[in-house]
Amino acid sequence: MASIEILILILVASSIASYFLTKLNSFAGSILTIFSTMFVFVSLAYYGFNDTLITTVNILPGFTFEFTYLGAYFAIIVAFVYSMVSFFHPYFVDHYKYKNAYNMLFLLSLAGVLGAFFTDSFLQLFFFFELIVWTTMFLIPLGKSKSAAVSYFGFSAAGSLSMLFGIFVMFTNVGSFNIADGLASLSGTKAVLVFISFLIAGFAKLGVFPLHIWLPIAHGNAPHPFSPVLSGALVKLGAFVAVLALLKVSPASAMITAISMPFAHYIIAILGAVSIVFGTLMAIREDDAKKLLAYSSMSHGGYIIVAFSLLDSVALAGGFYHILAHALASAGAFMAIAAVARQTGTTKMSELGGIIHKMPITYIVYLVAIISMAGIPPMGGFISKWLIFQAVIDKGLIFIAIAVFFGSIGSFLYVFRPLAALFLGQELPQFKKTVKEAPILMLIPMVIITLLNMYTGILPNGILGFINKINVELGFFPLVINNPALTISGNNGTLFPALIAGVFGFGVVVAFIIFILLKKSRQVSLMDTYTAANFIHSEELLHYSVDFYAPLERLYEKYTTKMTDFYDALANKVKELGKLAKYLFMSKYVEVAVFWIVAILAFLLWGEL
Amino acid sequence: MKSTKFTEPRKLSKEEVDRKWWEIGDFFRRNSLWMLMYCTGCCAIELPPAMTSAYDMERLGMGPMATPRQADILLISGYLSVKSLRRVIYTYEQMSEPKYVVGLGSCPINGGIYHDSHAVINQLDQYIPVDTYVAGCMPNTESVMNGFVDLMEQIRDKTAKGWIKYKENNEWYKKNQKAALGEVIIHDEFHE
Amino acid sequence: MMNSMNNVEFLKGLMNQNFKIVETDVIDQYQVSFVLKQADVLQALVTLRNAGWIQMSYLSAVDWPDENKIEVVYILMNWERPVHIQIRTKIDRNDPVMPTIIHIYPGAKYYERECHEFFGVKFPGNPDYQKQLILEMWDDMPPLRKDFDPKAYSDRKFTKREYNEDYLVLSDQNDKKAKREARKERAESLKGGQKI
Amino acid sequence: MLLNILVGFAIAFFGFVLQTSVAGVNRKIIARLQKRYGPKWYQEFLDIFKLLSKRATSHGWIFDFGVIMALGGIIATAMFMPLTNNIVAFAGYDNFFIFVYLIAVGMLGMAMSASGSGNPYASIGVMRALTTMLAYEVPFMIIVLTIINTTGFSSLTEIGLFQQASGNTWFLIALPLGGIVGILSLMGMLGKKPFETYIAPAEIASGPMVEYGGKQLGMLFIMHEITVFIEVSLFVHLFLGGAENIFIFLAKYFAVYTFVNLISNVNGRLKIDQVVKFYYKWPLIMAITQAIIAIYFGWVVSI
Repeated sequence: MASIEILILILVASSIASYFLTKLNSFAGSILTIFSTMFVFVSLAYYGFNDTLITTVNILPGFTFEFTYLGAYFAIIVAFVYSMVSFFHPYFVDHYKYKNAYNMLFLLSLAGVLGAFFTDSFLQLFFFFELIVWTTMFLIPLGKSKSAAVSYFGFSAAGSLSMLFGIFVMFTNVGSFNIADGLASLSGTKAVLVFISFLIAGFAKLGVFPLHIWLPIAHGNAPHPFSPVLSGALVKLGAFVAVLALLKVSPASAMITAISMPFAHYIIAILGAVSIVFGTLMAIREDDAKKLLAYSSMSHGGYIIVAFSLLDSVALAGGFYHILAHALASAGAFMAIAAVARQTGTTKMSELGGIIHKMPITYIVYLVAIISMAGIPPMGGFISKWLIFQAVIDKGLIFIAIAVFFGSIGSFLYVFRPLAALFLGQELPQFKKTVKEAPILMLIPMVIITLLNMYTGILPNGILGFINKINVELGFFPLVINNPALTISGNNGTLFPALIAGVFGFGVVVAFIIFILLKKSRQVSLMDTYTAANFIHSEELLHYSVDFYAPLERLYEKYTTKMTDFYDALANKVKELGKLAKYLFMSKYVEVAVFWIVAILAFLLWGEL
Repeated sequence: MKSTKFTEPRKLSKEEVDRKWWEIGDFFRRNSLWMLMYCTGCCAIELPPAMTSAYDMERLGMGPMATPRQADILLISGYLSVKSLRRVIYTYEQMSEPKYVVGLGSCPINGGIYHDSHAVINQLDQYIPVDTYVAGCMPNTESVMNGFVDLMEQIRDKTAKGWIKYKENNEWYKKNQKAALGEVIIHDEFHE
Repeated sequence: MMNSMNNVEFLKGLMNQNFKIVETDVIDQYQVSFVLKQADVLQALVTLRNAGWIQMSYLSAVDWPDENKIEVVYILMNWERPVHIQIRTKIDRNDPVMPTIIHIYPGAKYYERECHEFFGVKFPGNPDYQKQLILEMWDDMPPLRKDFDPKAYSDRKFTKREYNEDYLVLSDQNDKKAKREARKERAESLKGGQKI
Repeated sequence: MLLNILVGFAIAFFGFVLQTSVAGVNRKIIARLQKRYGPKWYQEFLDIFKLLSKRATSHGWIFDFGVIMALGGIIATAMFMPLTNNIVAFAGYDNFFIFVYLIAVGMLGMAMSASGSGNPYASIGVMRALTTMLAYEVPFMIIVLTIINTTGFSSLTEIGLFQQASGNTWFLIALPLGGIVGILSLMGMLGKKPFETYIAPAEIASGPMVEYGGKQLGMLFIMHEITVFIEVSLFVHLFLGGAENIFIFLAKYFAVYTFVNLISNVNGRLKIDQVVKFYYKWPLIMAITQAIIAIYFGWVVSI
């Protein structure tokens, strides 16, 4: 028996409690964070899967909640990522200036997330949205850079305002703030307006082209334990809003008969495709491991947008599964990087090397996460990418297919880079003594996420069954899954994930037997490598980690700054506008300001009076 | 008359099993010799005809390889200066066992025309074990091919035991190397 | 060519005007050699560098054991006026010291190290002229000095293969001196670029 | 299920034997092309068993683990491969994407192991291999998209049956531009010249394989042979109409591999950026043209 209201209240109460507790003892406060997030996740997952969450409101005035499978799915994923990340807090909060605020804001933002996913009214959705934006905005500057928070807030605010605009347009048209009724009964140009404004909000939150600039800045500079939350959980809010817009609003737009898709949705899919390509190309040339993963989040956001805009039940299921798979993969990868950053103090790949010798478990966690991220079986990412490919191929979307395949192959390139540069290779002398494996409390969530990454890739049918409920709720066909046989049927083929995993295991066993039967190898050190018979004594000279894909980067590096330049120019224009306003209103003479205010008021009220 | 009764097959001892395997391995090894060519001397000019259509080394299963790890034969073609001897020793030690060394030309045998140079060593087998020498300055291509066939026969007869000798008499080799080179592995501003 | 002869004339004028030249040797229209006093060398190099001889092609030495001198040779090149210049100076063989020229030609850093390694010339001012460059772990006198006996070194350092007496073909060691004489004569005869 | 797995393993083993023999025969053919006598046809077997018999050097557990993962992944991929219409281990599950992505596990294992050796040449080789993969995969996938979209199946046997049912209209002919792209991409996949930039023995000392010797190299050779088997069989099933029986399969297989090998032996080697530029120019344009013609206009050449 759990009520959403109770859960939110528990989170708010424990956030206040942890504020004071952390002040007394940061470890105890962090433990409280772990327990409350774990409690919320467990009760959500348990009651959510059994459809017994209670939505009645007894205490909070004015709030109304509604249980939807869509909201529950998102809420469970996000709460899971939150609860896993909270295990990192005991080791990280001490490094931050306002450690009590850190724990408090962390819990408050989870409360906001819960509210946003379970509310039934747009005004409340906006309220919770703002709660998340404001809490996270104060969390991000606790990391490396303050300006990161500014750019995060800028884009988030643009998204929120755009959503607010959409809400008001919808209200004037429909006369109700209710999510389900409101969106369904929209029509005409108002529907187009709402569609666009909601998508702007979704894109800004998801970090999809062209509203992606904040993503690497915020992800790269956020506190290490908060980056997994940002990438694995919070950007999924954008996916939630995008789902509302893409699937519930039907703007009037021409149908493209060749591919049986509305024009508006095709444009959105193209934007998603651009986002995939752009994120991939930028991730390939990034040196900071966290920023690299941030760009990969952008690319995966593109996949999610493509999946939802295809209006196909297979793609839809693929999109929802991708949200889960990417949340797990990106949380795993970011947590592994965070563990490395805690032990070494840097996330720059050019400064690291050979961490595997000291942190093998972290390495395995990262390896499994990137296998899932690259969409290679037997991990979760493969299932979702397979479903999305099915729909893309079935509809014959050539140009989107280019981006989808490019992103899929490109992801091998960029995920391999941290693996090679950061974990593999010679052990650099500065890390030989100081680095050791991450503490056990940090390994627990990482191992859990690794196991889940595998589980989602081997036995996806349980989760796909839940996704089918969402599909039905949204008015689409459920995905054909055969449960005792554990197979999934797409548009043009059948997938048997458990079989793939089993055969892969069999292959590895065979290879292992061959390996073990043969003569034992002679162990040599990593410095004893083929160097064309030259004597090299220092590790840095043999470790190849700078400019890994230089020949490829050279082909496109001229064009990489185009988008940032555009936004810089825009920012300059905004600054100038601000200066003008300042000049007009903030001058020494009060009369001038009063004059302008009166003038503007008069202008605004021109027709009314 | 022999007993027709079932006799327990004689249990092969571990050494014998190993020896059997080793003989099978020798068959593969002598039919697939991969070379790492250390071509610093003039004798290297005899290798292109040996490899291309004139003599076609590939029909013996031989071929060039890129790194010492993959190679079976270390082919020293011509004179070895003191500096390159260090690299040869380093390379030889990187090769995976079993490994063979072939010296081409008279310089690795006795110094050849460089016998009185301060920079060229005179006798390669003092520093690393050499399985086959091909004499001549420079040896013509037939003798190069003949040398390789000799090596194959040595492998078959189990006389190509240079790498075992190097392991067993390692101290002696190390002493010789030290006497000629000082240190094998150097560490200066060009080798950091 | 007119121009190239002018270059030589220009060069001779430049040098004679500023320095006391011990000996000038115009080998051909593209090569001139000046023998200078040791004290003048640095000044001459500075002058020539300013006059356009910006490339330091080589720096080496010649051992003259009979005179008990070592001759240091600088070879310069000008890309505007195609003349190679050799600046030669003889210094004491027992304690050969030559000031460094890395302030004039930074590239000379490695030539000086080589020269020290092979001839034992010291170059104070060059911070690492004593470090090893080409010969790794050399443990004898500089090997290009004439009184260094490579055969003796080789015999001492590298094991020789033992042969039966019958197989040995002993070369006549006395021949060598005559050969050297003949070589010298021939080199003299080739001076100036044409065979007499 | 156990029987299926055994059949699958038999197919993988058959693939290894087949490709190793075909590669040996091809070495002979190339030698004759160059007026040489050439090695024995079973030379590749000798090479592999010799490597397995040697005592290797190892650079730590990730070096060994990567090799095991590479070989395991490739064996697993080959187990899904149909030989003919009937000889297939897991009927119905020989999905095209399994081959493309399960092969990637093997590749990842090899890349990981190579980088784990700590040799910069190996890392450069891996970088080049991944870049080449980024180059050839996109045009190839567009053509495969066209094929799957036309047939409605992503199962290889079904695609083969579809071509046989339509009177042996192979996609190599039915989609002529696509066929050319398929061959070009196959050359990239097999790492044949001019796209063998990532091996480049004279330049980066055989790239990813630089640190391997002995059993690890032998296992990578086995892996390479099975990979070639998978890629050539993919081509046979996608473009050449599959195979009704094993002899047709063998004939088609041999023809494809020899054809590609002959082309590659009269070519030099491209630089890595030239490889990328090449694939993103003509093959991609051809692939898109073919896809538009076949999907949106429905024009497919038929005999």
